[in-house]
Amino acid sequence: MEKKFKPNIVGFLCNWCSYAGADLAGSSKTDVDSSLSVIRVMCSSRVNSNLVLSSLLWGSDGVLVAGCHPGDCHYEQGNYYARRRFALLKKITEVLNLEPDRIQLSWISASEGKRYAEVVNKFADDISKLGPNPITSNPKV
Amino acid sequence: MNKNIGVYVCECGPNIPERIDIDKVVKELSSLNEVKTVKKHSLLCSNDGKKFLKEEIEKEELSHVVVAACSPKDHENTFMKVCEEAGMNPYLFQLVNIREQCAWMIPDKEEATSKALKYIKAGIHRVMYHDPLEKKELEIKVDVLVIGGGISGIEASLSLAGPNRKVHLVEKTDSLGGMAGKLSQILPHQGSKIKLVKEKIEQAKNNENINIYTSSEVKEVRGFLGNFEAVIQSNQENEEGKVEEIKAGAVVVATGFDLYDLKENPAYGYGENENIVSALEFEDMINSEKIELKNGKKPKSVALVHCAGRKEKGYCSKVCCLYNLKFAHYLKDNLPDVEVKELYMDLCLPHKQDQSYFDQAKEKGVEFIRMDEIVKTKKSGDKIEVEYKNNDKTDKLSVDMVVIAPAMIPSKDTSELAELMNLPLDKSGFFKELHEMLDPVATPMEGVYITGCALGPRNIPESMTQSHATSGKILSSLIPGRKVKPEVKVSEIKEDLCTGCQTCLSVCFYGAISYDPFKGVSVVNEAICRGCGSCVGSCPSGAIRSKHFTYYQLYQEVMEALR
Amino acid sequence: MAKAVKIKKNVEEGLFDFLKSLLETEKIKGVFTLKKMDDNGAVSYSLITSPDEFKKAVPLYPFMPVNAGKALSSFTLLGKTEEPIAAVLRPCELRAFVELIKRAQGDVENILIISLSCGGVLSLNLMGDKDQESTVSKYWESVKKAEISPDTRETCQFCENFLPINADITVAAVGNKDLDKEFTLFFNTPKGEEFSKEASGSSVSEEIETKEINDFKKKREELKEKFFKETQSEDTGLKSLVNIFAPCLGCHGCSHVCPICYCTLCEFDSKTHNYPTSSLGSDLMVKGGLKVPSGNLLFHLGRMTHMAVSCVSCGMCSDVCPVNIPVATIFSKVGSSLQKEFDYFPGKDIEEPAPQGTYKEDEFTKIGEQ
Amino acid sequence: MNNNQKETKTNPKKGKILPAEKGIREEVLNIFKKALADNIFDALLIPAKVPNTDAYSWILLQDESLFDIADPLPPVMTVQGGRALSSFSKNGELDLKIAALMKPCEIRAAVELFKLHQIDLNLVTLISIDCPGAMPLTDYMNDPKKIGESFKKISEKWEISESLRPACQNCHRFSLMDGTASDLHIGLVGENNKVTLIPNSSIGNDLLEKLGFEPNDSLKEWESKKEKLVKEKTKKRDAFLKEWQEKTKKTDGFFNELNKCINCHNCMNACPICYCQQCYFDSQTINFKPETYIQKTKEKGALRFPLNTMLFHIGRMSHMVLSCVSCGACEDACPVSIPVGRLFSMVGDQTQKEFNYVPGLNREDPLPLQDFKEDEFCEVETPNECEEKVTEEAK
Amino acid sequence: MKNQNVLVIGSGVAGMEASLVLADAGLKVHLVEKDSLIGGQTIKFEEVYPNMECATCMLAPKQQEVLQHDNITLYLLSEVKKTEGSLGEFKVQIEKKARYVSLINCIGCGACYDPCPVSLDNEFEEGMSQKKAIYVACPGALPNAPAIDPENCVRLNGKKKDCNACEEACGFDAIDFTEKDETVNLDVGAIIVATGFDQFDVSSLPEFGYGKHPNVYTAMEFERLYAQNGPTSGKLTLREDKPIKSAGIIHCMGREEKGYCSGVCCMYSMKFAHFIKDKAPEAKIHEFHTDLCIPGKSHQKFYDGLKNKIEFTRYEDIEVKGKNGNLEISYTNNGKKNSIKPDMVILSPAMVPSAGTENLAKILGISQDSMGFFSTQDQNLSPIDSEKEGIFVIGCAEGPKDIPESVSQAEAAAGRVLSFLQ
Repeated sequence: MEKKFKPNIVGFLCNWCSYAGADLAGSSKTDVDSSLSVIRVMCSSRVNSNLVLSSLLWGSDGVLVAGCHPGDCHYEQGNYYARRRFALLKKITEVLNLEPDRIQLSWISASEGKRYAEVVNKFADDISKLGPNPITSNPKV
Repeated sequence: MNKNIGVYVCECGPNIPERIDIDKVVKELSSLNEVKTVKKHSLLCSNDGKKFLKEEIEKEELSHVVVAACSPKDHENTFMKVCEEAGMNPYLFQLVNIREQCAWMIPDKEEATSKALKYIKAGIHRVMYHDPLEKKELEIKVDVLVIGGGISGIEASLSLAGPNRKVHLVEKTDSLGGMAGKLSQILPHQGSKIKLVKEKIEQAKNNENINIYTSSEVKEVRGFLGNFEAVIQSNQENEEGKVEEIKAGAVVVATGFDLYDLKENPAYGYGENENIVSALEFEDMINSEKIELKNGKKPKSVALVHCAGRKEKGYCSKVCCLYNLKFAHYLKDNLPDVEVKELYMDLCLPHKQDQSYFDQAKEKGVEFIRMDEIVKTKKSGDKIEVEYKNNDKTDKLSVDMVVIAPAMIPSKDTSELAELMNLPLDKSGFFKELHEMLDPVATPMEGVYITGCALGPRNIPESMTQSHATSGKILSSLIPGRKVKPEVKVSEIKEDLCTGCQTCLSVCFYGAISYDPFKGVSVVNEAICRGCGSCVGSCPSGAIRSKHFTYYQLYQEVMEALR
Repeated sequence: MAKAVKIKKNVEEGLFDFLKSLLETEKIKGVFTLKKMDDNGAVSYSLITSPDEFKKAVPLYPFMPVNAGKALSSFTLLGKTEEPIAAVLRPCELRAFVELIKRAQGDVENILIISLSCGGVLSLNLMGDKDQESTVSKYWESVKKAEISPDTRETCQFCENFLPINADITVAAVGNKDLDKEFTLFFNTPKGEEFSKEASGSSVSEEIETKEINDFKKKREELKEKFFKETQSEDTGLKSLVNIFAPCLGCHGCSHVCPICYCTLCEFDSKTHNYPTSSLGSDLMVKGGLKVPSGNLLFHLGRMTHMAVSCVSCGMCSDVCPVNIPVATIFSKVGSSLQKEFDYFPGKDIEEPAPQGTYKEDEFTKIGEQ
Repeated sequence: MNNNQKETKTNPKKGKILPAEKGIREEVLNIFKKALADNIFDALLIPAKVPNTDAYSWILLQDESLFDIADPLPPVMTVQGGRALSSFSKNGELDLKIAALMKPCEIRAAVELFKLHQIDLNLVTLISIDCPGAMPLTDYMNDPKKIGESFKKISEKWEISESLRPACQNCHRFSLMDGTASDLHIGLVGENNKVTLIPNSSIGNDLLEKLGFEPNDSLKEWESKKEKLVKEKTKKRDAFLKEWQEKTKKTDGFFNELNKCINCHNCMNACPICYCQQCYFDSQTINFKPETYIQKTKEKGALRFPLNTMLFHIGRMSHMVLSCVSCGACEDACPVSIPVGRLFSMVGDQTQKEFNYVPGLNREDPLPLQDFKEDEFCEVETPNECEEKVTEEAK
Repeated sequence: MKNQNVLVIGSGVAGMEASLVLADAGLKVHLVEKDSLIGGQTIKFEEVYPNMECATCMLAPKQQEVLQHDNITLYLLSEVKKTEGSLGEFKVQIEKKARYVSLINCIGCGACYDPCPVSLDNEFEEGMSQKKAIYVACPGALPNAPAIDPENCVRLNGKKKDCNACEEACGFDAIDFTEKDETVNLDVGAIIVATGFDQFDVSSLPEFGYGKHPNVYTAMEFERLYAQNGPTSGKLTLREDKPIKSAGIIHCMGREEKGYCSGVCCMYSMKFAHFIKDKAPEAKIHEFHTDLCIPGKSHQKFYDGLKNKIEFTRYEDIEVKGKNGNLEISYTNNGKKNSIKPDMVILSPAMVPSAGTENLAKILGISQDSMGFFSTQDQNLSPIDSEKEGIFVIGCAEGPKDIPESVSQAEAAAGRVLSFLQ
């Protein structure tokens, strides 16, 4: 029998909260799904639409953007802007029926190692339910 | 240019091999033609590990280095130092996290190994696009501009001024002292001697390192930590409008507070009757030692009303309860048979000695009455009737004199100054701290500090403390002869792509970006930028890149993830 | 003389099968050619590796959604492809590709170039048209008869360079009456000949330049004269240009699709050409009125100076112009005269430097005299 | 979310109604002739027919004689007015008073560009005009005479004709809105052969004053006619929105619409909101080594060229769609007649609702992406913790 | 004052801030901490009011800075034993207890915990979880390296001389049983005291049933209970692992007894309410307060935000009863008696001087005020100057206060030192 589909997920984590959270998950030896590849950015607001879109269009099965909880941003306001930009992307993908569930925004603080694991595992799980990103194999794109 | 990339995989003792097949990793990486050399080491962060790395870099003449080990939070700096010592540009280095975020979270060894490979390859392709960033150093001025000549401003100036540090103290009225100067006395247990303020003013005046500008206003402030330029305009009648330009390394804002206008809420009946007075007016009475009704008689009964404006403004001003106690004490001490009633909502006595001060007042026979709000204050006969609500039933009391304690509100030119220096305000209209918890006197503008009631209601000792705090921050960052090293991983704007829409200006929290009308492009002030990259995310033209987190660098990581 | 193989199949089918076999025998790893996007007739260039996707390939379909030379250059911008591929290009696309390679914008190594004697392409606004199929078959008729199809692009109608240069393999299409029964493949280069075995047919001794071809060439040359004249409306020179470009929106679509315009940021989009508002006042003084946005003509003339000498007359620019300006005809006209001046034929020889990049001591001696 | 949108009806305005015996166009032009003659402003930006061609363009005119070619209601929208205006009004000071007569969608674009610092509205008086729509550019270019004629008829009857540009057929914002966009509005839908001047700002007011007009005529007539038309067109628009939401719901619906795209970027270059001198998706799309492309090709079976066509469209969308004014310029400019204008208009409608933002309605409203509220969009975050709030609101 | 060394006692948020400011100024700072980790009480808090910011995230960068700063020498498990001299020339003696784990070699992998045979209550977690004799206080503690508790380590207390479970498990020979306590002598120019506070012992008030009823919590216990890195890793439950349906939070524990208001209890009590509401929206929460002391510009807003979500009652008189595990709070509110039956009771105790204060006061030769805190020159408007020039008292060592005030005082102390030096 052919083995279970293992998605390719890109995760942009903000340096101050989410990345630290991921580290904590590790140092407290929590199992985390390996289908997410972490990319460190200084702030979730650094992630512009192009990063998310081109990841998707070049075949990533899911994109996670994670930052500090609203109000906790190391740069005070960054994640609020990030949230707006994300809201826009989400809506567009929704309207265009481009599987909006493949992009996700999550707030994960430095102390939330457990939450990090939960979020990632859940997301990875949802994505593998969704199956491979159709765009990857879509010759029109 | 041909890149010599070296990859070093750290075993971190047993930690990483437990879950990752290091030899497989090394073997596979060696097959890449991008890399010059791949080696493993048992513990790179140990002293001999660092030594080994340094020698490797020199021996192999590496231009770029990738280390696969722990989280950058642990040892990025460690290894960057090593690279630097080995004569390499430290920014041509990439630390790949295969411990926390790989070995320690992926139970299956095979998976973990391939993941580690992914990450390391990403690191290799990323590092190829790294730029050799250079640390800059900027000369600094150590003088300080202090705005506001109240007790906070004075105290700050006094603790800042020194043999090789001038302080420019700007006060918009014609005399120093501010609100504290108007007080009859400061709370006994917080220094009964009113002289204190006067002394401080004298000290300031006699300190040759403090230039005092009274009846003057700050018209413009430009620059950043270590290099501010300010324009001070004098309003003294003889030199009306005369402007002076000064340079400073830091700015302290100590513009204090104003008092809630009691007329705003008719319930207090303020202004309707001469025997209804505000706390400040009562202070004057004490100063002139004439506690009298308008008819010249001494009051037989006085009501002290707390919390005027608390509900309206939505915050507790923290000090009113105490100075009302002070009034009570004064009345009891000077008019022995006077009847004192305090009308309060919540007694706010947050300092260790406050309670005892309250207890003493009680002993002296001061009557404390809880209320939810004042309903009406009106004249009835030759008395004044105060009608108040206490959990849903209203009550009355009538006295000869009513003293009302108004809330502290932002001083009126706060917003103007905020505009001028592009400092944020909080919901209540006071200046906003950079971080309410950990940076209570700093602002988003590095080098600009705020002290005293400009930040919100607080008592005099607290204000003084904050003034010392500002001087602490300044003295430790502006040291004569020292240079400031601005953040290196900042944003930069490619002028020929910028279309001048100034979106980046509006999203930059630190005011690090300005618009150059001549070139028609936005410009980053690297001395101010903190490198969060919010502007990068906001620029539709892709004209901005955040150094060390450029699109290409991140994209290499993405592509690896998708391989 | 080049090796020639006659294949007893409809030309489209035949070429399709030939490419298919190349793909299946993995002689090449991918085919770069036109592919149907849907049933509404939309086609686009694609690099195809899966035989399944290749079913939708239509190598000779008479449309040019983008100049394939430009497309290939974006593919090989960072260096040659390691895995060999075959690419089907029209002669002008091939010339464009060569011009781009000269400018370090692409690499031909490991690419098997297949081209054809070209009957032209239909103008893009016919794409997705309801009677597209009938137009296409009409087109093929005219190709067989070596006639100029009125549905093709203006530049195609007067294109006399419809025989490919530098192609490894050439499909002889124009003037072959039995095109739907048989056609000939010419293997012009050693590289091409390696693949001749895959062509299931009998080798013949033919020349591509037949009488039909030469007559066809003449016809087109005549038409060219005619078109070039037309662009010269009664009052000649700048005035006429002003009128021709009057409808221009300044969308710069022409430069965007032009294979020779390879700049990432066109000078005329850049800051170089946005002027201080205050300059308006004086301009108004002089003229009493200004066309807004200004500078459209400057753009076209400027672009001309940049690329006309390398213009391959593919006609993309005319096709994308939303206001039907005969951009291509004008550029082609200017281009061909320039190319005569410089004795330069764009896309002929990869080794030959682009005119802007070289000089001869003894040229243009008149200029600057007295 | 951004609730700067002024929903409140401003109290009934008054205006000045002028007779137009010589026809509406003539009358409108007369007003401006007078304004220029009296130096109320120094130059007027207005559509004009290019002499001895059928082409239309914008002209910034000062010289009276040029009024002969000016046309307030051209049959086509050549360059989007916002774009035209920004082409000269963003680089610093100007000692001329300029007025611009533009369609409402162009005014809205101008306001968006103003927020993006691509237009300095302090230099320009914006005058909007009731817009009967325009004809598809290509149709007109193919047969100027015929199309020109039929446009005349359509515009006189204010008919929502099938032969108008789709954007115009579906446009419910063809007239003055309750916002601070234009300074003066010229109402035409009112009584036949009457021109109604409606001041919409202090500038507009003293413009009328200087022209010697007392704005004290009632606007009932105009408003009722306008409302009626707005209703009809809103109905049409809703139908269109619905249809297109369905279209994109289908798998690949969006991609299929763009099958024909040849990546010429005309849509972007015609778009008034796309003000970048170089598009992000030209400058920042990565070039890969051929191997990478081949690898990607193997994943897909076939890789479409030109590359990044879809990235361009979605990306451009993510940049400008919140400001899309549904002017249809993109669709006019598309050489392969992709209904790109309708596509973006529909997405714009959806996203703008999400942000409670109407592009070009008010000059004061901050651009959604330059602004934020601390408590908003809780729902976009996963796992989201706003159920509590939601339920509370429900109560 | 020529001596450019400064002694900072206590590595809580105040101590760290003071150290950093001074160290940045180029002074040499000796930071003495009696515990095995730095961060003080604040790192125990999951969130801090009024912005409900995550304290760990907030402080981690500061802690890292302290650990990595070239100008800061850190003495963990250490206490000041002797001081003499005056401003500019203090002589200090520090006793540094052995950690038995080398901070240089240890990389904090944690391999050594499991093998250790000894389990103890973890006082850092208010005894709500177990630790081994070799331990870190909590996940994410910094420095990220364990210490060995010599009283309980069977190897060190001699119960099982040959036990070397941890030593074997360690891959970095970081364990060193031979390490000895040492005495360090320092010359410093100034001393900053930041020894923080303790919690008023509520078990001294039997009428609130603390210790008697399992579900009566102290504030600090509750802080840990809901901390992500705490004993239940953030799972909010009663002792018998049942969800919380209702809770009563009682303010001003020990205010009468101590004779002062701590100024922060009202806020953190409301923080608890806010937090429970967050985790269990349906839970009924009841705050029992006397006077609400919520000074500061943003605090009342926090209160206003909560008012409609939870019950606030002003009590004159209150006690907690319990019959077979069921709790009951009975109280009088202006004259009327009343009662509720919550699942959980949280007592918000006053802040009191930290245990060692009296002793340290002697060592430093400065006095305590009537309440037992270090007394300062408050009447001269300099609330951080002890009566001995050159010795400063900051943070809660000087009296109850919140984080911002402590930080201000820390920076202020640094400021005073630095302006001495000018």
